[in-house]
Amino acid sequence: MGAYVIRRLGYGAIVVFGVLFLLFILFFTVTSPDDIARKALGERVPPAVVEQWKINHGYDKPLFPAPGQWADNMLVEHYRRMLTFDFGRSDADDTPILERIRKGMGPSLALTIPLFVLSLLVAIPLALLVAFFRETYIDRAGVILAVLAMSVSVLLYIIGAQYLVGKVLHWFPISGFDSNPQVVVRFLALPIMIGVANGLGGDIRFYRTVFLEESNTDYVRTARAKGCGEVRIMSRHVFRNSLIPLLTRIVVAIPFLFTGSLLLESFFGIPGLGAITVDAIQGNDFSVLRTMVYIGSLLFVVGQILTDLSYALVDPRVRLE
Amino acid sequence: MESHLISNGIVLVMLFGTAATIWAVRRSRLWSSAFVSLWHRRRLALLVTAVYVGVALLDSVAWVGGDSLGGDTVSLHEARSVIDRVFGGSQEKSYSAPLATTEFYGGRGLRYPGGHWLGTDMIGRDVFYLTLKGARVALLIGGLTSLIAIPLALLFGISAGYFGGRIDDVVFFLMTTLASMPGLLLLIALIMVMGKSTLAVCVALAVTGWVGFCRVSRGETLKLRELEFVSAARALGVSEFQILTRHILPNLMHLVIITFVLMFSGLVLSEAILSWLGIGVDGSWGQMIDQARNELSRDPIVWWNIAASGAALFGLILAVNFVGDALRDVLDPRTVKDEK
Amino acid sequence: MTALLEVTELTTRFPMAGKEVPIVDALDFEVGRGEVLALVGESGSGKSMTALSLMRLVPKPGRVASGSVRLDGEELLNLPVRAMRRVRGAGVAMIFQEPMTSLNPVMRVGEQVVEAIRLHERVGRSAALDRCRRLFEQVGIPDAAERVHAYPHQLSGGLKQRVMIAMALSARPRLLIADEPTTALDVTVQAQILRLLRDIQEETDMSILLITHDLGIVNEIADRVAVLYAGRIVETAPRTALFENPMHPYTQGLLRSMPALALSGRRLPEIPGVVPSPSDWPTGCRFASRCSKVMAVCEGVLPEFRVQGPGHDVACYALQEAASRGEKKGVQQQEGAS
Amino acid sequence: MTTPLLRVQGLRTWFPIKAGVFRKTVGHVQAVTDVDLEIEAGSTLALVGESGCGKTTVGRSILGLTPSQSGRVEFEGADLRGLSQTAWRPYRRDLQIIFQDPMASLDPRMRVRDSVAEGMRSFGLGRDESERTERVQQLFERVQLDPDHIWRYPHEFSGGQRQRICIARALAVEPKLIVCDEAVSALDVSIQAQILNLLADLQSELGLAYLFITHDLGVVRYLADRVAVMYLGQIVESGPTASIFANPLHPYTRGLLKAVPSIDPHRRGGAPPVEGDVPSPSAPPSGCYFHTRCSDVMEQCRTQAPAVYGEGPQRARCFLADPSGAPR
Amino acid sequence: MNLKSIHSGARGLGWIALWALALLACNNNPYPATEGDEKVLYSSFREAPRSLDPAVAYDTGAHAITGSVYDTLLEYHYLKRPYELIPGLATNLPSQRPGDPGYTVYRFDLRPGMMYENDPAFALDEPGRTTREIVAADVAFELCRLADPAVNSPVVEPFSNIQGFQDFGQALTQRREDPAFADLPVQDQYASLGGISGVRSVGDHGLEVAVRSDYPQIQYWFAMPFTSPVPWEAVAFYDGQEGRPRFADHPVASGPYRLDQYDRQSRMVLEANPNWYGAMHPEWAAPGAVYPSEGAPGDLEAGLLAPEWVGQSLPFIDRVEFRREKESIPYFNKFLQGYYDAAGVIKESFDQVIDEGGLSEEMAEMGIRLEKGVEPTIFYIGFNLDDETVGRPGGGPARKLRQAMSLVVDSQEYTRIFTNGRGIPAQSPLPPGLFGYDDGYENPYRQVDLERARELMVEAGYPEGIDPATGKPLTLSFDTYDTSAQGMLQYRFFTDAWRQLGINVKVEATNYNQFQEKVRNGAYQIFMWGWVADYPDPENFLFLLWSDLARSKSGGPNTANFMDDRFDALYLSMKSRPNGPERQKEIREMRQILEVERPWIELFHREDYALFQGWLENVKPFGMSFPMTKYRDLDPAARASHREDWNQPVVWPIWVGLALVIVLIVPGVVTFMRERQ
Repeated sequence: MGAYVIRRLGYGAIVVFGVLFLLFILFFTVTSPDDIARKALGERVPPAVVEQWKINHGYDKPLFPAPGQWADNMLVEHYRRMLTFDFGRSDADDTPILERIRKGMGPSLALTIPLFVLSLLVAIPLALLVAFFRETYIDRAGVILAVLAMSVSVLLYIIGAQYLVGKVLHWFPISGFDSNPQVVVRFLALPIMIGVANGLGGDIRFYRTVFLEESNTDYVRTARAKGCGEVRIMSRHVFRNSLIPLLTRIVVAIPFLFTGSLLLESFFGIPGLGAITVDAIQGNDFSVLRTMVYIGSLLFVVGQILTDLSYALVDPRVRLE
Repeated sequence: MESHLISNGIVLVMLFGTAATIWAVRRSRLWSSAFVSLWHRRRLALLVTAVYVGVALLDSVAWVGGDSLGGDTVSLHEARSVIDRVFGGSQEKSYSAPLATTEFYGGRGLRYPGGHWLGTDMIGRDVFYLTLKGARVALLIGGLTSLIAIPLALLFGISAGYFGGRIDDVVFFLMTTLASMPGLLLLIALIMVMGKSTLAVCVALAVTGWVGFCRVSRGETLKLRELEFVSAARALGVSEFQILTRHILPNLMHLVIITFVLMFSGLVLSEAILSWLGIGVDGSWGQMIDQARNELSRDPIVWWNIAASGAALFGLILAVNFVGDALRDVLDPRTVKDEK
Repeated sequence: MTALLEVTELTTRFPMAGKEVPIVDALDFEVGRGEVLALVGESGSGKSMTALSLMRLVPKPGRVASGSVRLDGEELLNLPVRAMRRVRGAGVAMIFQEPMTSLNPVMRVGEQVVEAIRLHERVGRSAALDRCRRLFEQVGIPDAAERVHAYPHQLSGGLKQRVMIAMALSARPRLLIADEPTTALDVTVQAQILRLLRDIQEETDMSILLITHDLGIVNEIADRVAVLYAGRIVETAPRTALFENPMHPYTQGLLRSMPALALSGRRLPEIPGVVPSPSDWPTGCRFASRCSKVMAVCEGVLPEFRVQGPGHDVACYALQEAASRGEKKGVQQQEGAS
Repeated sequence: MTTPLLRVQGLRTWFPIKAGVFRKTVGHVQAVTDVDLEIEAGSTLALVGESGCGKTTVGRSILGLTPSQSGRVEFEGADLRGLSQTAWRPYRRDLQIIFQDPMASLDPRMRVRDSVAEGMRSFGLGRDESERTERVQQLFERVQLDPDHIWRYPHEFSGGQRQRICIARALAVEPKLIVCDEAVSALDVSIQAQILNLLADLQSELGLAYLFITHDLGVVRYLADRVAVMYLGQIVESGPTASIFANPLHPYTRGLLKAVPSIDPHRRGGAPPVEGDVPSPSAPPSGCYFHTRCSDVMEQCRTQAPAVYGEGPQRARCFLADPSGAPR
Repeated sequence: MNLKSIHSGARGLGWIALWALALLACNNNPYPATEGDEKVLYSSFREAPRSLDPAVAYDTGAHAITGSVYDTLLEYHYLKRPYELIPGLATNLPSQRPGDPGYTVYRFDLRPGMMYENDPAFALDEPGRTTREIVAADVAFELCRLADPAVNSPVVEPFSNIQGFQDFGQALTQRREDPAFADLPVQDQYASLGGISGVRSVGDHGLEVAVRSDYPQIQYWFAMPFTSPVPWEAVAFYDGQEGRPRFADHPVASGPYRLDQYDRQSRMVLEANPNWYGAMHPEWAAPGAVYPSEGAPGDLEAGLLAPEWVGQSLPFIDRVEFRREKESIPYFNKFLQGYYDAAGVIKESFDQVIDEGGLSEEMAEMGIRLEKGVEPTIFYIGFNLDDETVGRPGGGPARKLRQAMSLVVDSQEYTRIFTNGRGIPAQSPLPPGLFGYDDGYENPYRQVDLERARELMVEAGYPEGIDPATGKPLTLSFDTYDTSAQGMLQYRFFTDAWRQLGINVKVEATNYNQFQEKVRNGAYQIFMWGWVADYPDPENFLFLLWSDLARSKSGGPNTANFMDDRFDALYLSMKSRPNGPERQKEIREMRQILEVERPWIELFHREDYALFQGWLENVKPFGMSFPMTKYRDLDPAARASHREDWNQPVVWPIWVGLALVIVLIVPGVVTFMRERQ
């Protein structure tokens, strides 16, 4: 177990190194620092200011290590800063990125955690229900509805719901955010509903397949033969075994709760990390975008490790060796 | 070379390819029976898909010449597709509702009263025409990306799965690294860095999209490699290359097709999101939805633009999803075995 | 006294190639109290489906189409779902061919047995666990006290099958259906399990319906044998009668083609051809196409059962023909048997 | 003394078990340990054992399909062990294999004609495709299949027919030795008899040698000239079929023979001849591997590994077989 | 396990119940609680200001904050038009006297006794201190900061007219090469250089600034936050180190409001500054601290001079809440729901709001008011005159080509489609309301004339648009970094027009970096740009075409690279001339040059339609980006009652939905049960 975790972490670290290298190639060698500086400062600034800005933001060094320059170059600097979580300041507005991330995490989590939990609470029982009624018209209708739901672009969901629920029915504010607990639910209700609805089709279909796969197994037949009822079979035998494939989908998603949702946050004006990312994209803020990709990758690697470890929890056959 | 000639050439190649595929499918009982049962299960979805493909093809065959369109002199010298010639050219000045005779705002008369089945957009272009044009873009995004991603994934997946060892380590590392990066962000970063063009979007989508299928094909190859017919082939002195091409690859073909279909819908949907971020492909439905987004809040509401593009997108994805579902059932060797 | 299990005209159909095909076709048989009946047949003969039909566990889209299954006189086929659930496990228990997959991989084996106990009896968890331990000892699981906490993958195939048997015994069933219980096991372990089944049967006096393709196993354990071919029973006989005097051409062929009986270097007597697929079963005798004694009448209508000896019924026109030609043959056969 | 067609000496195939942070090899699954075999041309050697005893690995290692660590695999005097795939190629024609699972041993996406012709193509047998097709048809007739069916796909055949196709595929390159890896185990009794007969016919006609890997002693008795019994990766007893069946030396062989259910209605087995389960091949017991289950276990069995004893054709890896007189 | 699963099930149910409760308790009010007696103004922002440093902040968004937080020496009169300067922190408008040759000295006098807002930064000055008096040296300090290259102020160019301004900046750069000097606090650096030579503080409250005589426009700059007094303590203290924010994020100022909360992602809050001179010294009745008693004609009728406000102390509103609204539609909808107090008319809702140039009935019933005004702006399409095909090197034919292209772009149609007709078709760079604007002038090349344009194409050597060099339609590129769907539609409008001439203009939409790269390399042909005036003087528009500021020459804002000697001469002469017939004549001649040369295709001057809720009082649109919040007033009670009226949730769909679910599910369950028996 211990050895496994260490090895897994080690591999994770190698992957993170790879990710960082890719980021370096993308953001430093393909885009020149001068462009970034001019974009941030405007076109009229004298070259001296650009140089100063590049020094402030750490864009002033040679790109790659060269003899005698092994440490003092952007590649090494990039690794050093990313690995020590010293993300520096935004290219666009000079704010410290780490602080922005810290501020954005709260709203993001406020959106994603209920969204995540609610998705599971809605999709899994519905999928169990559909699987329970397999080969009946509920099942068929469920599958068709799921495919229908999957075929709608998320943009349409958001636009439609904002229009209907927000503008016509006056149920919730159309958009916005306030961390005051009194009102936060008001703002989050609609994006969460849309998020759940958007994922529901795919989730139900996936979970249903898993449940059906499990309910065709021999041990389910054994359970029936010893007199188990269908509900008990579904909840005790099928569900617990389905956890193994489900975990891959679920646990990996957990770290990404931190990074929020790009679309929901920016459409609904929730100042989370997703919105920050979209701002960075639209404002060509490379340092923020770079950091977000890095954090996303880091979280993914963590999620992978968590998934692997969680297998050991639900599946006694898995010994982490 | 002129781009329309390339496009015509591609259409020609595609038609030949389709003919060849049909011929091959008809020869192979395995595939033809799969197709027959697919046809029985999803006749409507297949027909709908065929209509989309047909429109896209009609929009890809283009030539120079003919009359000018509504005073647009440049168009005389440009290659215009069949769709352009039949449906294009009825330009108005601004919005008009479906089949309206006057402009939506202000009520000025139209140049083609009642001639716009789905109305016109902000600068007076016929929405039906734009919707038809979107089919080609959607298929281009889905098709081109798959054409890049799937062979790449197969190459890496098969060699990793079959040869194992160092090759597997390298491919696996590459896969994990790419998979670790948040897909959409990587996609955006790639497009921002490569510049915005259809090819750039497709390449970026392919770079982020090949990993999933690579993993699948690697896993399947690992499984196939251990199967006895591969051992038998090796015992018969068949070379590694021939084992790969004659045994492993054909046994992955069903996955290729299923992946192609399922990937397709995902790609077209992600393009819509890219369009929202302003880095989508010109003329796509995603762009139309994005343009039309604000129109929903217009008062009186302009609904036909988003309705047309949304419905076109929905229709294609739905048909493709249904076909994909059925394909999965039809081609999955497990179900094939059950039928036996 | 009536038999414990009476099966009449049991038919189970599956949709196949556009029509509903009877996989199990109008089976008639009985299992007496304390009796071990072996249902023998090759793959595709419908023997497993028969077992599942009795339990009403036929997987969709198949269904039990007609017939009657009576356990202690109680008709099972139209029992309400709830009552049927009570019969499963407590009335009829079942063990399967693959002990690897038949146990829930994520539950401790003890837990699975406890579940079976508590489904049918109101007992506390610890009491049930105690009983589970005793059952484990009874089926010869060494270190039973610890093994109840093991997961299936921690046990060998033989032990898993013992757990399955313990689970089957937990609700004290009147009938145990053992569907190929040793096929997946090694010969040495198979011998252990067969011995165990025989011992348990003797101790508890429950009836066993043994489903197998291996005539050796039949000989080890069965009291009576029913031979199944293509969804139909072709011959039923007491064990010794069947082995000494098989009457149906299929049974005869089956026994003769066993390599264990053949002398080395000689050709094995083989049954030519293959078992027809259920979708194109002939209207007449289903063995007709492979039978060495085939006659014109065989291809018309299914042959009826005729009593050929004490408890020995055979469905074959050739025998009926022989019988109608005189008793001489029967005498000769009896002589040959002695 | 003539060289046998195939001679295996001291073959060892172990699979490493890796663990720890740096995936160091911490042990081995000892699938095959020091196996010696000999097969004369035109004869049949049966390799018998329970599942997991390594008999399949022996077959695959002989053919170079599974890499082995040490020993010699001499075919007509040439050592094949450890050869590269290219160096192996010339011998592939002479050594063929038939697998247990007729479902998995034919490429489901390939017409059976192509599967059968594949070996011919790779060795350049036959002038062109049509000649090969003709040859495939002949082979089909030879294995009692309808030659018109060569263009079908594997799933259109029954299990027995598929096994015939596999035989045809092996025969297509005119081998001298065929490894039959549980070739009839998955078949029904009536079909099994057909295939066994076919194999016997082919042997007498073509002078083939078989390495017959099986767990079914009935089949062994019917088919084999000589038998080798494996337990936990080792050959525990070998000898002519008749003498082994008549007078097994090793307690395991004895147990195995007794465990087979008989179909004599007047003989039912008594107590199970061998108790317990097979130990794990990654941690075999000390001393004699069989001592944990042996009814005749002695003190020295627990600590000392027995050598192969016996004079003449029948030999066993057991102290009881030691003619020098083991202490009792 | 069983128990556990029941528990988790129960917990799940609990969650659902919690959410259901939350939903029932919900309404669409985006604010936590009622604001009580306080007068709170609700406003919004789209993107957080990049910087709140008054020396740097230069966009409308930032001015919404800096304009309220930083007070200036001079201000604009709230009501009077044309715009009139009034004293702010200064006691009077500056007096002028001649200085060194070519320079004029402006003298300002600050009111004594004005204090900064309370801030811990002042502890640097003297421990425990939280505020101090505003002195003239603070203005001088801020002028030094403008000159400091490290501050990177965007307005260095106009301020270079101050005597010694540039020298100061250069000297600073030079001295900073010495690390010892560079490590000094900036205020010490400035002091050791003796400040800018043309800026001198006289005592605590007098300030003299020497400016080149040909730049009288400098006065307008003293009405902008660039010249606000800035305490050196704030700059020194808020350096972004040790958890302290940067000065750019933490203003320390003297205005009517102070920044109370600043969350760039979602929220900014201003609250009335108790230290403001207007609040501390109402007895002064300073012009910038009381509501004006006279206005422009019509203001009295409009109720802007009602007795309840005239002469009253400012500000009326206690707090201003800015919420982030990235998308205009939700923002506008919230305005219609009463949650914002003011809004522009978004084009999507134009037809709902505006009826024949006035407010629609529906809006009028809601009590909403509409205010219109032309902004001092110009939007134009520019040609890169360095380009061979469309520019100077192309000589006469290229000019004809530009003329032809100008002739087919229909501004009227453009504003009708894209701005709902809000905007006046531009005939020249100068917008209405500015000196030099000529109402009767019609630019002959800005009237759509397809025939004439085609003739010009023939004359330019491109008959039917065919480029003789290739035999194909002339292909030009339109460069932009706006890739939004909306942007593409606009460009499409122009390219469609040019296609009528047979010119194939391709829109090259790239990302910002690539666009800037193109501009830097001169690799662009046609672009679209807009300009919003800093101050109401024609110079502020015409300098966009001055050759000294050409992009290719100096990186200046003359992106068209227009260089014309005659135009330059006229420009320099016009710049320093006071408004009068002479100036008018020069401007007219410059217009004449532009008319023929066509460096630009002038599109339109933006017209602002602003909507205000009925409860927001004293509203007069200002045009330029100066927040006039302190003059406004509102009625919270009216707002509360309207909000309640307008936002009753519609509940019936919930019941319909529930019924639908039941109708769908029940038959399924029934069927299933039947099948099982």
